[in-house]
Amino acid sequence: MKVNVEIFGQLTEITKNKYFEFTSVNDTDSLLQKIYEQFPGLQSASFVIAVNNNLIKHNTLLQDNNTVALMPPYSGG
Amino acid sequence: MKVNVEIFGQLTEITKNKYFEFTSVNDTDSLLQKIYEQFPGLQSASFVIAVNNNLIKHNTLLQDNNTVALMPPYSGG
Amino acid sequence: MPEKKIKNIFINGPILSSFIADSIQKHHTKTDIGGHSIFLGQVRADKINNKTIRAIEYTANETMALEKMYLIREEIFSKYELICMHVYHSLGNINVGEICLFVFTSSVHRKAAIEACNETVEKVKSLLPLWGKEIFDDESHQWKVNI
Amino acid sequence: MPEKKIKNIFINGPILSSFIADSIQKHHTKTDIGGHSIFLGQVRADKINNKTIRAIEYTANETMALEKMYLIREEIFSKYELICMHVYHSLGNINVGEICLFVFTSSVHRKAAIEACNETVEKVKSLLPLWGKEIFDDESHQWKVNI
Repeated sequence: MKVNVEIFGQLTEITKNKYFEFTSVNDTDSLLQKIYEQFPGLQSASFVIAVNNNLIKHNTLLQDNNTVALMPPYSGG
Repeated sequence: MKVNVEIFGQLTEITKNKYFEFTSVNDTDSLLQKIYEQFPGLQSASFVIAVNNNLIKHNTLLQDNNTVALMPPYSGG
Repeated sequence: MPEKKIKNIFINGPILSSFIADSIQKHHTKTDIGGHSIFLGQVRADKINNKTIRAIEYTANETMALEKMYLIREEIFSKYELICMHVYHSLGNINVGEICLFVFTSSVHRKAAIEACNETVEKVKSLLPLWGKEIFDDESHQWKVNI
Repeated sequence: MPEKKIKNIFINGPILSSFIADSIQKHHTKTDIGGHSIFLGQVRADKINNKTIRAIEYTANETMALEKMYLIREEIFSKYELICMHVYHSLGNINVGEICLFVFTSSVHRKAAIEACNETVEKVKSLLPLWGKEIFDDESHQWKVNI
């Protein structure tokens, strides 16, 4: 099982890249755990999470090929 | 002594003309009296009066060559 | 005492979109501006008793309107942190679908521009000696009333 | 169920005054419109610690932004008596003095257009997943924060 991760805004300065793939993650909590291990700087960053373009507030089960977006506070306009 | 009178908006439909001259009027009340005699239809019309571009609320003394404007409710925009 | 600078606001005929574009374009050099607020009044084809308005013919007491607009401008600038403000009103025949009023305010932060624009529109409509004669498609007419 | 019509709002690069003029011009055939309200966001040359912003580079989660904009549009149309509404936001590099946001609402009576425009601007700024990277004149940068 594979999960696509997309990083936005200032978070890309911590992750350097915008797109990542993670395997062997069942839910967003375990995905975040792996992301934090790889990019400790994200732990102090502020962001919301979307799974397949839907914002989530709680731990959410992931399915193969889901896309998870990490989005810092919006600053359009 | 001569006073210039300028008529605006829908009031011109009653007076037919836009510019008038009146003589032998000392103040706006006596001017209005003369105007009403000439155009009785104005008596039931709603308007404000300006003397030399200043709105007046009470009877006002007139001087030679003053301009008195009769202006119905504004409807710009 | 500084000279009282009366700005003309009147345009003969409709306010063209190209004129609005030029006005916007001129502000690109003012790099302290963060927000512009614009109001445009457009002549409506209102239907009254089976007749339809085809145009409004605007007249004004121009001298008094410009004097009053000067005072409104002073008041708005003293009340809001504006960078600039432009007001244009048509005179003469304006067909339905055409623009007869253009109010344009700019500020560092959007709130001032937006509030100043709204207040200026209200003041222009209620305080400037302007009259609209609504011409119907059968060439009869009635006089516009601002509610 | 009617088809959900997602409208694109993104423009690569600045929003030109000619584009705004075209948008206005297109409404001259809609003779039920009496008032248009327009908000324009312009990139400011803010000075921070002796450095001056020379541009903002905008990026977005485009799919999510368009989905969200669809919902905002639905909400605004259900709340206000609007005839039409157009929203455009720039992506990519926008220099100071250039326009990055264009919100345009139209209604029979001005109140609806004005209030809908204001509310839409607030929602666009707070609810659309968009990010501005502020580029200084020495090529360093900081990320825009919406207050």
